[in-house]
This record gives sequence, structure tokens and C-alpha cells, in this order.
Amino acid sequence: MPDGSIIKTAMLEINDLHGFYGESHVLHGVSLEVRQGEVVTLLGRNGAGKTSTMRSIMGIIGRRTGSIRFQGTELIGMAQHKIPRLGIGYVPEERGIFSSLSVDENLTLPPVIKEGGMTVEQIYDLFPNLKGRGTTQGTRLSGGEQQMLAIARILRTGANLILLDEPTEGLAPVIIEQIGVAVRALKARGFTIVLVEQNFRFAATIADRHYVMEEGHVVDMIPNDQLDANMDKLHTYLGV
Amino acid sequence: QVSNDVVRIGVLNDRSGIYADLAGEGSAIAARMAAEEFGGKVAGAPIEIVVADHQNKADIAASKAREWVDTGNVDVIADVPNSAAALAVQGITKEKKRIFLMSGPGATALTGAQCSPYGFHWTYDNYAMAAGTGRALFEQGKKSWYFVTADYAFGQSLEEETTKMVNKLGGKVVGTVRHPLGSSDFSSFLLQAQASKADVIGFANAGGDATNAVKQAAEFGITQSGQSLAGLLLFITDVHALGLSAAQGLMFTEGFYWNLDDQTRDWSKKFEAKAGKKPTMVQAGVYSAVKHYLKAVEAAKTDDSDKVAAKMRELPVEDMFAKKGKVAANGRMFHDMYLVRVKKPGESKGPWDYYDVVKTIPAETAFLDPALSGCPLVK
Amino acid sequence: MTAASQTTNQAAPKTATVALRGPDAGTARTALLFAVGLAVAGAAPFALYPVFVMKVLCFALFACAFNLLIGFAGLLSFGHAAFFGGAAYVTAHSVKVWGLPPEAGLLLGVLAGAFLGLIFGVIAIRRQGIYFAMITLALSQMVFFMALQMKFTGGEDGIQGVPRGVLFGIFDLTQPLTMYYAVLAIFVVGFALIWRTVHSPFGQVLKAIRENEPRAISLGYRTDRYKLVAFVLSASLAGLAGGTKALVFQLASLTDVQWQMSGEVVLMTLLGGMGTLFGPVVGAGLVVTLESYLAATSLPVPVVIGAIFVVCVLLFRRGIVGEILARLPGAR
Amino acid sequence: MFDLLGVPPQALFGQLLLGLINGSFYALLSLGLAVIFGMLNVINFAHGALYMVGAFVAWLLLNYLGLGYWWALFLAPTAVGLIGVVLEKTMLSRLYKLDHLYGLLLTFGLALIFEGAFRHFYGVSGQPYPIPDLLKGGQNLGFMFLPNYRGWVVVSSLIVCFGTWFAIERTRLGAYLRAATENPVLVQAFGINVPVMVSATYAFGVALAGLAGVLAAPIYQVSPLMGSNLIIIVFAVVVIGGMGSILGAILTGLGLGLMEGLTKVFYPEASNIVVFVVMAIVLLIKPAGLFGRER
Amino acid sequence: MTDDIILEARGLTKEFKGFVAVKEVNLQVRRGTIHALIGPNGAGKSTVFNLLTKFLTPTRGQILYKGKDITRAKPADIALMGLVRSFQISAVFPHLSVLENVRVALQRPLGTSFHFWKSESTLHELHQRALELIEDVNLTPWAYHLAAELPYGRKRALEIATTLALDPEVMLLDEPLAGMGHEDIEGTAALIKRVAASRTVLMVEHNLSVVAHLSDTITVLRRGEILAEGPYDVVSRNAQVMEAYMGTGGGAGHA
Ligand SMILES: Nc1ncnc2c1ncn2[C@@H]1O[C@H](COP(=O)(O)OP(=O)(O)OP(=O)(O)O)[C@@H](O)[C@H]1O
Ligand SMILES: Nc1ncnc2c1ncn2[C@@H]1O[C@H](COP(=O)(O)OP(=O)(O)OP(=O)(O)O)[C@@H](O)[C@H]1O
Ligand SMILES: [Mg+2]
Ligand SMILES: [Mg+2]
Repeated sequence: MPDGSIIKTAMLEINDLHGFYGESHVLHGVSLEVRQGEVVTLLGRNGAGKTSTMRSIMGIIGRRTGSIRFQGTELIGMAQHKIPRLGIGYVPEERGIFSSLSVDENLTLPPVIKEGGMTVEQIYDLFPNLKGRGTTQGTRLSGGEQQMLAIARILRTGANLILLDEPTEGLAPVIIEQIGVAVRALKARGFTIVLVEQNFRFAATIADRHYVMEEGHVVDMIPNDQLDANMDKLHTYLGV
Repeated sequence: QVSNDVVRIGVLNDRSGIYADLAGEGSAIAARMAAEEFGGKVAGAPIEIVVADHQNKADIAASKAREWVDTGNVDVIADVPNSAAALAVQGITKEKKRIFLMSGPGATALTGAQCSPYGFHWTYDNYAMAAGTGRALFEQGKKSWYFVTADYAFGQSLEEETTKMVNKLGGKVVGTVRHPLGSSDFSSFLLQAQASKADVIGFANAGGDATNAVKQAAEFGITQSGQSLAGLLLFITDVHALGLSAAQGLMFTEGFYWNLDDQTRDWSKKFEAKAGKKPTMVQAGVYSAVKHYLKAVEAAKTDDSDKVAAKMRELPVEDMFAKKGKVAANGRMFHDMYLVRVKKPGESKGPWDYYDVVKTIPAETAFLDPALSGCPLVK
Repeated sequence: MTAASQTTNQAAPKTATVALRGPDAGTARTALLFAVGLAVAGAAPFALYPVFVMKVLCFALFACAFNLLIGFAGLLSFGHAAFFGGAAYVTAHSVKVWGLPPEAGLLLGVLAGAFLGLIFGVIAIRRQGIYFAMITLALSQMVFFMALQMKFTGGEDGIQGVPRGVLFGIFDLTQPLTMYYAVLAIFVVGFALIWRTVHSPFGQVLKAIRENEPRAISLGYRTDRYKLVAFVLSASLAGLAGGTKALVFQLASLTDVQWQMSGEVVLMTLLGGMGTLFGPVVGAGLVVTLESYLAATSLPVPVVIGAIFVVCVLLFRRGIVGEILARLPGAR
Repeated sequence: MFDLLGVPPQALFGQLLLGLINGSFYALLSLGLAVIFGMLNVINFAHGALYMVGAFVAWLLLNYLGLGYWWALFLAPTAVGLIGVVLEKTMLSRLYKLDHLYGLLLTFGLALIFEGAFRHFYGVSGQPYPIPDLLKGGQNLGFMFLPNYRGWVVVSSLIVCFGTWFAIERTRLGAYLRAATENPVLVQAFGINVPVMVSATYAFGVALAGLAGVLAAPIYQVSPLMGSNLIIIVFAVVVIGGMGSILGAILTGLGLGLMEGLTKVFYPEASNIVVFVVMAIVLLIKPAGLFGRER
Repeated sequence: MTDDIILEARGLTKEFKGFVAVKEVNLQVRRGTIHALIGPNGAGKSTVFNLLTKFLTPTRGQILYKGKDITRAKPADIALMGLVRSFQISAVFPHLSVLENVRVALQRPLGTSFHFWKSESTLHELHQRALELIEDVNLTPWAYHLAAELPYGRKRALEIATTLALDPEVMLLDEPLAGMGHEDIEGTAALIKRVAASRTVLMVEHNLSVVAHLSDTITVLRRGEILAEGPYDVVSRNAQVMEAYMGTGGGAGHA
């Protein structure tokens, strides 16, 4: 559980982050900040660099420069497998369900790193679809069920910063609503959440602030309560 | 009178594969030793030795031989283990009229249907190994045979030659099991052989097949139960590889043994100083063949192949390898062979002291009568 | 069903290898290179040892046939020796024992290659990637054992003293130069056929299959059949190369059906550049030269060959020609 | 040989037992291949060569350090495993992002190097390796004479095989392994040190080959060529079993050993190709192999 | 009116090791309409889709295409009969140019696809038609680029052009808009509308506003069974559908 003394301090600070896939330079100086207990979204068109930002945090991009600090610890230069152990959980865009593992094995795969994660019971309450499917091969689940599983397995680990890349993609509206509920519940329990979304109407229902990305850097930051005032601007950014 | 003012001897053999130990660099050393005995010169021209690795590939052997003859001024090619390679080289040397001194190969076709006026088969052949062993063992009172045969032309011909000899003498073959080449596990076959209760279990195979078969025979305690094991094509390197405890009691035919007499011991000691191990029959045979060739060149005062070949047939072969050896019309060099039995570990007095010579097989009975060889050169 | 599960895995349609691009380089340049190559090959027997150049040509054709499969259909066959060696036996036997003229012997060799290719193909084609490689390897090992055991192959002695004969009743192949130009002509025909195949309607479909098989299926192509045709074609050409080699060396032996031979042709192609038209030719030239050079040294041949393999795979995946193409401006 | 067609049942039983012994070598080797394939998606062509190296290490230990069989049983697999770590760290690890075929080609080259080097230094005739004193002799089972050593080979390799199977299919470690095969980046992003796990797996897989080498040394000649023919048969075993499961590799290995044993009695000429024939038939009926999953 | 039905499933059932993913589904797609298949996650939409396109074999039931039983046909065969699917994840031939991508689909009717001895230039006669198709999906500026170089949305467009090249009577689209940005969604939806003018389309899609806008008929699946069927207005007011699928926001989740 988050420690009371660092509330309101920056949980994640990114400064002038540059990211590369091989030769291609995709992030051009991203800077942003996420405070303890916040829900923050990254918005932007396809290819704006949202996923790449998340991958940079996890250290699984080709190369990155600049600074990423998590609770004061610099992540750039750190061994890849140590980053999640600091308490960062990542739900990738492509879900990453393992086909050679059963649903149960998928669910219990990420090691629990801190206390305070959800129990398997709580997870089934949140995603009833997963119940009773324990022995099914992971990728045999439907697209949406896979998405649920991908989120569920991170909730188990107790990571206090959770990166969700397009969690609503391919989900039925009812389920999206459920995910909204879940995110608010997590927030209430003190988790910090960074969310990539195309669907900003959904984002508006749960987030505190929105960062807007374009061509590899952050072009704007809009607090949720000023969203209505900035609707036109946002529409131009996102090309709706 | 010597072409290009040099007598160039090409030692062509396997330097990296399965024949590398029994021929390989050792054969080149043996050839050099023969040249040195002539002071490096013959008929006024320097002797030069070139070597090449045919990697056990007939086409590499053929192209190397062709290249040597066409562009390398090589006068004589020596050794060439691996029958396919030797047959290919025989074809080329015949066409190009060059002397070919075969020590490594065993195929009887080399002095049979595929014989050549320029081809000399020196050390052994499959007939001598098979029929010789069959006869010698029969004379030791071992009359019934069971064959463990490698199922391809070579293994079958070994089996056939032995069978012919055993039947001719009045013995009998009680069974045969054919295994594919390159089998590593022989236990099944050995069990069948053991059940046959034959006097002799004959291994009509070679190389790794033969050594694995012998080794596993020891494991299954076959010799203890009274049956004899006979190898139909084994070399001293195989015995060395097996170790005496696995190979003890095994019988087979050899064309040469370093520990036969003072002459062989003497030469082998010199060889060992250069090669680091005792010579095999193939290597000793290369020495003898090259030496005989040089003698013939000396006598003919030319390296003209026809003249030298005639001289080689005319002169007796007399050296530490062959006593009163004689080259027959088909190119077969007749010399005595030896039936050997592998010593028990306790009996061996030192490294490479492996054999008891059970019997000397006289040249006349050791090899196939040239008249029966099917060689067109024999009238 | 196969395809259903494949669709779920199509996130990144597989391009067989990074090296497998290049074939689209300009036709004009290809033609120019080809003309230069032809001129060089025409003059070669006067400068080099003809048997050596013939050997290079045989292996070059073999490697090109192999490359047709790996480079343009994305299938790695580790059993091509079976077609090469099998055809060599058939050609050698038909010319020597049945007394057929060389052209008929070669034709039978090609048919033998095609036939074996068909059998291998039917068994292996349904599997991709490494499975395909392993299956072809295993099947070719079976052919090896059969070659060893069958009577007509002469076991480990091989078929020796194969007469070269008179091609079409006109060209006396016992003349070294006539033989040479006959081999060159065979190579050119084989090479041209491969070039044509790559740039044909069939070649287009093949490329599409290599790029994204489930998609090709959904467009109505029975992809297995296309792959099978490519496989048989490649096997036939390998057979042509093997038969020619049997005539050049006047022998057919186990060497040609051994799995090491399959490895060698992979090396030639890899070294020269997979998926490039000329790469296999260059690779074959280098490997044959190297082997004949190594034969006269005391270096252990397999170690050197193995080391080249490792170096190619680690540092040099595009191969020589592939590397040149990649660096040439405008070529990609 | 035809008189064998009416083989008495006990003799048949004896042959089956012998088949089982070969089968345990196949199982041990195909298991190693399957583990490596499962994790690295590499077909380890060098497997046969490393099996040979295992046997040679045993021989070298005996001849140069005087360390006998029981030491070798532990030290040789360790040595081969270390070689594996080096190979994986310096070479294989550069290929994971590429087509799997490159792994096959690389290890093919490595196999040539190993085999060639040992050939160069130790010749090809092979070296003798004695059966350890403790296991000399044999049991007369009535229908056959079973050398103690062969009994030991069957028992010990079965134990190793099923131990491995259990570790991979029934433990958490196994789940990590399987997951990392599919998506190493993601598993890494869960906080698991994948590169180390990959190296360890490769090392373990080749150590199994090394172990098989030590077990084989007293039965076969310790020769540089001992692995090169075996490996192709093991490939066929693996294709028949289907790469899907570890258990498949083990069971198919044993089964084909038995099958080969029977062929040696009824039609010995075909005993080398029976495995390939079975492979062809299985593939025609079940393209993914007996235990394989379509990918 | 049965001859109006171009594609029909009768009692279609699919079980996976005891788990029934699709249960007794009777589906009728009328010629010339856009028919959408929606439903909560795991309802069996993709499974139905895969059954109809022969990428899965049904446990029970029958599939009729133009009155002919195609239950046992192979995927490549049904494509030849004019029933063509798209893939959920974009399916192009990455290292062929856009033109070649389309041409591959066009070349089969020439009957020369096995002709390895013919020149590639025999295919040039197809270029005009290919370029027309490319024009249709607004890819003309990209015609000579490699497909791999296209942005995601354009790849989808290319895929549709390729599919159209087969001149299919029925197109089956699996989540054609998934993963697209807002700017691409509208364009692609319009494209679907355009190409559907002369053929039949069956699609699986979660984007309700698009579904509402495009489709003539909607079938809602739940737990493998049909829950409701009809035009959008009817279906979206069905209480069960609202509960099982749309949620309280009535599908507002999507832009
Ligand atoms: N593995 C990769 N190699 C090369 N370039 C990449 C790779 N992954 C992404 N890119 C490029 O990096 C840029 C940013 O991509 P990123 O995936 O971060 O975008 P995104 O904002 O997440 O978009 P989307 O909404 O489509 O998920 C894009 O131009 C993309 O093409
Ligand atoms: N091969 C399979 N083995 C076992 N269960 C399967 C298999 N394929 C699908 N299922 C199950 O069948 C059900 C229907 O899956 P399907 O993929 O058709 O759902 P869907 O309606 O497309 O859902 P989504 O909108 O999430 O993609 C799901 O519960 C899924 O887990
Ligand atoms: Mg993204
Ligand atoms: Mg779906």
C-alpha cells in the first residue's frame, strides 16, 4: 500500500525522454509528471507515441535517453527485469496472453511484488467472464476476455503504478463500464494509474488529468475539470 | 630422362575423416621415409612429395588427381583409402597413364574388372581379409560361422568371400544378420549371433561399426561363452581405439605388424619418432610401394610410366614390409599376411603391443588367384 | 484446423528472413550482370582448370535451385542432397549400364529429382520453418541409407567410370572443352529457368505466400500446391545439377547424397546471399575454391567450413551479393 | 535371418528390453532438444556434437585427471552446460529476433566445428571407456543376459526424463519458461530475468545431451562421429512426437527405441530407416506429430 | 423469399472440449445488405465468423451459400465461390507493392498462376483494373510503395481493395475498425458503405455508432445464442440487449 508520507509527491517524472526503435527516432523529448494516487491519460492519434512512452518506462523500447524517475529512482539504465519489481505493472496494448499457458497460469504468471494486490476472488468478481475458464488455453479466450485477463493479472501483483495501454479496445460497452468502475476502485485504494486511450469519452469519466501527445512529444495537458472548455482544442488534436 | 626433371609423388588420402588415423599424415611420412632412403634423388632427379586430403569424397579425389596429373606434374599417386575414391583415381590414372600405388583401399575390383596396367594394389584387399581369415580360422578348427554384416556392397562382399571360403573348406554358415551402416547399437544382433551357437561370429563391417560391435560383444560376455570373434576388416588403430580389455581374443588378418621382427621394429621405431605412433599396415604399405616404385625408376632410368610399370612387375619386392613379394599381372602385390589374435590386457608389454601372430598366411593362399580376378590384363 | 489458429498469430506476417528481399533489383542490371558473367564463364576454361570450373557450375546450379526455395518461397530444405545425389545415381546408371545418350541420362536424372521432390514435398509441405527443414533432412537421410543399400548404386564404391558419351549425337563430350561448354549451356538454361520462375505469374503467387500465407489462402490460392510445385521445380533443377556432375566427374557416389552435402549447399547460398539471383553462384564458387584449397593444407576442413557458417550467420546474414546489393545506391 | 520370423516370445522380450535402452538415449536427447526448442525456438543442431563432447569430457577426465565414471556423471554435464552458457551468451542470443532458421544454421556450423576439432585432435577411431566396476557384469534374466550397465542406463535416464517433465509442466518455473518462449519482452516486463533464464535453459538442455554422452561412453566408442548420425534420428523422433510437449519427446523417444528394437529382429536391414518411415507416415496422418499442437 | 438469402447457417453449433461457444445459431444473411454481428465479449461472434469462413469446422449444423451446402468446403474453395473474408489484424503482403498486392488477387482468374515459364509482364494487363481499385480506396499516391510502408489505416484500405479485386459476392469483415484512430474510422466506414452497394457484407464490430450507421440488420449474440435480431432501432431498444451488451450508457462508450 502506498505510504502516506509521499502523497502528493511525484510518483513518476519523465523529462526530455527520447526513444528509438533501431534507427527510427519516435519520441522527441516527452516530459510529464504523475502524482501519487492520480489517474492520468495519454491521448493522441495513432502513432503519436503513447505506447512508446509506456514501453520506455518499462525499458522495453530499443533505446531511450533523458530521464524517467519512479519514486525518485532513475529507471534509465536500470536492468529491464528490475523495473517492474519497483512496483510498476504494465498491461500492453496487444494484451500479451500466452497461448502455451492456461488461463490460470496466465493469471498467476506475474510474480506478486507487493502486498495490496487483488485476490483471485476479487478478480473474478470484477471479471465474471474469467470464472470457470481456468484450464482453457489463454489465447482461446475471445478477444475481449483476453483483455480482461491481461488487466486482471496485473491487479494481482500489487504494483502501485499501473500502466494500461488501451484497456477498452475491443470491449463491449458493458465491460468498458466495468473497467471504469474498476479503475475508480483502484484509485480509491491508492493506486496510481496511467492510461492510454483513444476513447476520450471513457477517459473523461475516470481521469484527473489528460496529456495530449503528438508526433513523439507532449503538446498539451488538460485537467479533467477543464475538459469541456477545451473540447474544441481536443477535437483538433485528435482529429475527431 | 625424368619428365620435368622431378619425380613428384602425390599422397592422396583422407586426412580428416574416418581413415585419417590409419592412413592420413602417417602415409605421407612413410612416403617421405622411402624417398629419404634414396637420398631424395632418383635417376638424377629430385623426389618431391605432395599431399592432399580427399575428405573421403570420390569427386574430390578425382578432381585432385586430375589436377595433379594435368597441371601439377605429378608422376605417381599413392595410398587413396576409400574404395570409391580409389576406383575414381584408378580410372584417371589409367586414362592418363600414371602409376597408381594403392595401399589404403580394399576393393578387389581394383585388381579385377577395374584393373589398370598402371595400378598396383599393395597392402591388402577385401578378399585377403575375408577369405584369409576364413581359411586360417578353419585351420584352427573353427568351422561354423555367424555373420554380423554391414548391409551394403562392401559388407556383403566381405561376407560373400568368407562364406565361399568356409563352404569350400567344408565348414558352414549358420546364419547372418544384416545391419545398416552406421548402427551404433549392436546388442540385438549380438544376441541373435549368440543364440546361433556358431563357433565364430564374423563381423563383416568396418570402422565404427566394427569397433562398436566388438565392444558390445565384450559387454554381453560373448567371448566368455566360448565363441570366437573374427573381424573381417580391422586395423591396429581399431584395436588401439577399443582398448585391449574390449578387444581381447578378437582374431583377424593383418598385412603387417610392427612387432614382427627386427626389421619391422627398427623401421617402426623410426616412423614412431616422426609420427608419434606405430605404423599401420596401410602406412607401411605406402612406404613399401613408394620404395619399390623408386627402385623401378632407378632401374629404368626414366619415369616413363610404361617402362616403370614393367620394371615394377619384373623386380621382386624386398623390404621390411614384404619379403619376396611379387607383383602379378593384374597389379596385385603378393606378400605374406598374418592371422593375429588380440592379447589380453595382462599379456601386453607396452603401448601398441597388441597382437599374437597366430599364423602366417602364405602369399599364394592369402590373395585371389589373378586368373580368377576377372582382370583383362591377365591372359 | 491449421488455418484457424494461424490467423490468431498473424500479428506480424512472417517475412521469411531479413535477407530475403533484394530480388526485385532492376532487370536491366541483372541482364548486364548476366552478360558479364556469361562472358567470364565463356573465357574461364582458358584461364582456369576446366574441370574445376565445371564443378563450380554444377554446384552453382545446385545452389540456385536450392535458393529458389529458400529465397523465393521461404522454405529451408535441409535435404537437397537427396535430389542432387539421387539424380546423379540415376544419370550415371542409365548412361553407364543402359547405354543411354547423355541427354537421355540427364532427363532421367531430372525426372528422378522431380519424383523424389514430389514425395518429399507431399510429406513435408504442410509444415513450415524449422519443421520443414528437419523433415526434409530426415527424409534425405532415408534416401542416403537406401542409396547405400540398393544394388544399382554400388554401395560405397559408387558408380564409377561413367562414359560421357555424345550429346545429341553431335557433341563429343569426351573433349574437355566440348564438355565444358555443354555444362555451361546446361547451367545457363537452368539459371534462366530460375530467373523466369522468379519473375513469372507463379513467382508472384509464391512471393505472396511467403509474405502472408493465410491471406493468400483467403484470396483463393491453394498454397500447398504452389509450394509443392516450387519444391518439385527446385528438386528437378537440383537433379539436373547432380546429373551433370555425374557426367563431369564420370562417377556418382555417396558423397552426393550425404546430409553434409545438403549443409554445403545451404552454406553456398548463405555465403553468396539468400534470395539474390547471383548470390548462390558466387557462394558456390567460393566454397568449391575453398575446399580445393583446403584439401592441400593441414587445416581441418570441417572446422573451417563450420566457422564460415557461424560467421555468416552472426555477422553476414545478407551474404556477399546481398551485402553488395544493400550498399549499392538505389538498389534495395 | 528368416528362421527368426518365428521368434520365441522370451527372445522378443529381450529385444524389446534392448530397444528400451536405445529408447532412453533417444528420450534423453530429444528431451534436451525439446526443452531448448521450447524456450529458445532454436533447433539445436549442435546437440549431437555436445552429446559427443559429454562423452569426451568423461574420457578426458579419466585419462588426464584420473577421475572416474561417477565424477564424470556430474562433471561432464556441468562442463557441457558451461559450454552451452558461453554459446548462448555470445552467439545464439544475437539471433532471437530473427527467423528461427538462423538458429538452426548457426548450430549446424557449431556442430561442424566441434566435430571437426575433436576429429583433428583425437582422430576418428574413437577412444575406449570402461564400464565402472560397480556396474560390471550382468543379470541372467532367463530369456537374456542383461548387462548391469544397461539396466542402469534405462533407470537413470527415465528418472532424469520424468524429473524434467515434472519440473517443466508442473511447476511455476515451467510456466515462466513457456511464457518467455512466446513473448520474452513481456515476461521481462513482469520482472523476470529472462536472459538468465534463457541461458540456464540452454545450458540445461545441452547438459542433458552431455549426460547422455557420459551414459553412452561405456557402451559405444567415444568417437567424434558418435553424435552426427544420431542427431538426425533424434530430429525425426522430435518431429514424430511433435514439438508441443515435453512428455511427447520422452514417450516418442522410448516408443521409437522399442520400434527400432523390433525391426532389428524382423527386418534388420531397415532398422536405420524405420524411424524415418514412421515419421513419414505420422506426418501424412497427423502433420503436427503425435503430441504436437498446431501453432 | 428464400432465394433472397445468400448465406445461411442452420443449427450451427461449435463445442470446444465441452465448452459450447456457439449454440444452435440460425442466421440468414440477405443478398445486398450489410449485416452486423454484435454481442458482449466471448459471445461467439468470432467463432461464428470463423465457422462461416471455414477456418473452423462446426460440431453440428449446416452452412448454405447460395443454397449450396458448404459445411465441409475448404477455405480456399469458398473464396473461389465468392465468399471472401478479411482478417482482424491487417493482412497485406508487406514486401509487395500496393499494386502487386491488388494484382495478386486479380491474377488468379487469368489461370496462369502455375505458369512459372511465363513472363511477369503477362500480368501487366491487370494494372489498369488494379489501379482503378486502388483509386477506389484513395491509395493512388501509394500505388508503388511497399505495403509495409503504409500507415495502419491505409493498410486496412489496401486490404479492402485486395478483397474487392476478387469481386466477391459476400464480404465478411472481422472488426474492420478495431484499433483505428478517429480519422480513419470515418473514412473506412464510408468505404465499406460504398463497396457494399453492389454486394453483401457480414461484419463483426464493436463500434456501435458505425454499426448503427451502416447496417441493415443486426444480430446480437450472447453466450453463443442469438439474443435479438433486427434493425438497429429495434435491437437497441431491447432491454435484454441493453443489459447484456450496451450497458446503461446505451453504447455511449464509443465515439
Ligand atoms: N517496433 C517498432 N519499430 C519501429 N517503429 C515503431 C515500432 N513501434 C512503433 N513504431 C513507430 O513509433 C511511432 C509511435 O508509435 P506508438 O506505438 O508509440 O504510437 P501510439 O501512440 O501508441 O499509437 P496507437 O494509437 O496506434 O497505439 C509510430 O510512428 C510507429 O510507427
Ligand atoms: N479454441 C477454443 N477453445 C476453447 N474455447 C474457445 C476457443 N475459441 C473460442 N473459445 C471460447 O468461445 C467463446 C466465444 O469466443 P469468440 O472469440 O467467438 O467471442 P467473440 O464474440 O468474438 O468475443 P470478442 O468480442 O471478445 O472478440 C469464448 O468464451 C472463448 O473463450
Ligand atoms: Mg499504442
Ligand atoms: Mg472476437
